[in-house]
Amino acid sequence: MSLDKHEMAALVARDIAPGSYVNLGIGQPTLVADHLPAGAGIVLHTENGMLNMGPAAVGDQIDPDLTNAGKIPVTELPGSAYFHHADSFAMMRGGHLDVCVMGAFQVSANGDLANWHTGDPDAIPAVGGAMDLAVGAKSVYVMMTLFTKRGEPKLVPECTYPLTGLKCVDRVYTDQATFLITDAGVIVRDTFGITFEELSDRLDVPLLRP
Amino acid sequence: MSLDKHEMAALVARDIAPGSYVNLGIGQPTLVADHLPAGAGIVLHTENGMLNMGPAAVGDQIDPDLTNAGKIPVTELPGSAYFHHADSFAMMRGGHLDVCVMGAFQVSANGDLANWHTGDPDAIPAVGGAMDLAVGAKSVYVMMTLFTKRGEPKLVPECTYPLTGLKCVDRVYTDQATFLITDAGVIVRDTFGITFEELSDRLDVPLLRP
Amino acid sequence: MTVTICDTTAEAVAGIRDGSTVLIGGFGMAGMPVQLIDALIDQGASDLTVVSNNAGNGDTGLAALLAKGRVRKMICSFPRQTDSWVFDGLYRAGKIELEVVPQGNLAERMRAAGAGIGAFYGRTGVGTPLAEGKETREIDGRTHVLEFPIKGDVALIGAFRADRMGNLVYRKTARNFGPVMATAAAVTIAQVSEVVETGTLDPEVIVTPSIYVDRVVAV
Amino acid sequence: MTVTICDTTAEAVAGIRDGSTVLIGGFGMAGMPVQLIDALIDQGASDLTVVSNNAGNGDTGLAALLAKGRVRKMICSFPRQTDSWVFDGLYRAGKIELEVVPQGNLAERMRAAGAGIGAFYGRTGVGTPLAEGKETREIDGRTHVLEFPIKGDVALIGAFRADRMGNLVYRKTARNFGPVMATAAAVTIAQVSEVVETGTLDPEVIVTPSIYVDRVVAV
Repeated sequence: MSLDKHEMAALVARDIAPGSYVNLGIGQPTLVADHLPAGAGIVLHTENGMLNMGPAAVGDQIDPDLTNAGKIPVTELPGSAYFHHADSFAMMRGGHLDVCVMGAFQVSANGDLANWHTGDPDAIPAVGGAMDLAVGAKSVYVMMTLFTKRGEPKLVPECTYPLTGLKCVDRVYTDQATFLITDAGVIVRDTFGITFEELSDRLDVPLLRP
Repeated sequence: MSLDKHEMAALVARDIAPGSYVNLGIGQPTLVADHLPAGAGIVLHTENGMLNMGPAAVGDQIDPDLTNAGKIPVTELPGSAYFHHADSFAMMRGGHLDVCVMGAFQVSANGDLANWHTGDPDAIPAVGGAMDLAVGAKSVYVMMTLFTKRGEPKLVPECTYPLTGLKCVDRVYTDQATFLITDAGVIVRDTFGITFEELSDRLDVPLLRP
Repeated sequence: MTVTICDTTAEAVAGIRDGSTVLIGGFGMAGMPVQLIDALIDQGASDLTVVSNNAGNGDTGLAALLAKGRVRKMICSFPRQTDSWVFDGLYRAGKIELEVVPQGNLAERMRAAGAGIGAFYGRTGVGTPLAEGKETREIDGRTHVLEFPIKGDVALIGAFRADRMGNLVYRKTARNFGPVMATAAAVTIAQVSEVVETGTLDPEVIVTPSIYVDRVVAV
Repeated sequence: MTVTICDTTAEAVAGIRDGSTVLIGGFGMAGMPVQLIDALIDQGASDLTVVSNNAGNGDTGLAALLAKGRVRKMICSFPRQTDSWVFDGLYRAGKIELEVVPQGNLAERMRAAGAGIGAFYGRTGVGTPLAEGKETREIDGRTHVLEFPIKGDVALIGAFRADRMGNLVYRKTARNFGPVMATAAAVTIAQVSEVVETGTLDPEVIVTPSIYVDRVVAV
């Protein structure tokens, strides 16, 4: 059986080492927070200037001055810290975050990432902090469905969408399989309701067994 | 009569506009603080990370964690702020200080400053923040005796000592005269116990009347 | 120079000229200086270049300034949002220029402007359309892109408290771009919830020292 | 990764290797991590490159490390002081290398290391012996010098309080180089007056967030 987005999030969460400093992108990656083990000391960073962000705020907790990168009201945990945008991005760009998890339109076999622009000439481009995370985080994990709604693979030989970063993705978590992007090639770590042969057949990317 | 160092300091202080943000160098420039008019809202910066520094600490006020750039214990005034070294020098280098006052070995007719190294091969070089102030402060005032103990002029056609900064000095306050360094040349603004003609005679620098 | 504590937002934004580059704080609505923007609309300056993370939310604040047609060009990292209909309409109608800058470059380029850095090499955007045409250099075996400062004529920022000298503190993630923009503009104007007596803010916790602040207004 | 709260300074400095570049905080004695330096002397690492604003005061702290002959090279802005006799002696005897860096470049080059900046153009030192041989570039009609990051293998810093996560606050001008060095080193070790429970430091006033701190020891 292929995974739903919550199962994918749980899978990503299980791979984050205790004590890691982690940035979770807007959208599905945010779900990873729900699956991080309590007491593992994993610290969430939000690029709008905070470490040790807590869960989404509810009811009286909602404070317009305390939001995450998606502008959703959130909470603070004991030991959190606030800082301004240049300091926040220095933290990201300086290689201090252990892991970031982002969504993607496409990932290439050598780890190129495309997740900010469909290339549609009518689309209004908007990049946010994605390019900074792509070059800055020690490990870049992508979380996405393996195929578009029209069935086109999103793990591709070369990205056709405009790039976010070059050779930056380390792992790709999808509903069908988990891939490790290595110097030796793309390794299929796990499959979910699909065989290695079926995957190899549907993707134009050479795949390696674990 | 030529001025003593306290009179020079008073002269410099008189030229600092109300509300200015000012850095006073180690040594004689520190005396300027004693002559700043009360209530003029002049704010002193010390490059080791503080704005609105107060007078030297005495007795129980002495705190080893609160010193000026000369490592002398000082005090804080209401409205002071602490910041780290990169922020402090960003303030200096980014052009935010209105005035800095420094000592000098030599100043050239076009405003080159030499105040960090005598060029003596036995001397241990030490520059501190002088080069940052020279390029960063909106106005750079030098305070020095006009002649060395051996009678050599310190306002010179070209510096022979290693430079601190190029074309950075705006005014030179000395015991004998005050000089304005302008694009048109060196203007003698005030003289103290010496005539314009005597000055012109003793200096190798073409001088202009005010 | 000494800060001016203004009685009104109109006084705070007086003198902003047509054609100015205006840095506007806030990330979404957090830290957005809405009252200063409203005053800027009344003040009338036009042909502005606005630098802000987003390109307006809903119909207030920056979105209202855009709706009035006062902005020639937006420099931002993330214009497209669920509630950025004002900007979206202007952009699709060809009535506004857009320069998309990665968020970290936006922050660092303003920091550079404030810190006297002439240009810097960073890795963000290498190999992407946003670095096209920019100078590159290999440093330690990795490609870097040369980025230049973004200076403002004016910064409009929102802070929490000011003292009468102009020292500022912020609140939670509303801090965001305010402290950086304050360093990068010739004139920095802050709206705050409260102006307190000088000496009541702890010198250890000042985020924006008074040297960066020109005008303050309580709203 | 999670900070280690150490019981002893010996534990805090364990594993520092011969040949390391060690960033040492402090401006004169303010913020100087004297107990960590004493522990480093006992630990025995040698052939060190030390980056610090000064080159030791009196006979304690950095001066004591220098006196033991453990330092191959000093990178600093201001070695010569009234009480820098240990360094002065080594330098005159040709027993130590010296690289003098303008204080602002020292701070900014370490910030660059921490912030992922590959290099930057600044104006400090243009036309002086300290910029000799460095690449220059005209930007907006003014000459700039290209400066590269200074990274540390280890930073030894002094702070005031830490919480058990490793967040740090400082005291007055003892803050100086500590926050910058914490960002610029692979391993940052802080000595503090007190370790407090997580949650007791106000998140608004943290100067060095825990992400930059690897080991903490109360002295």
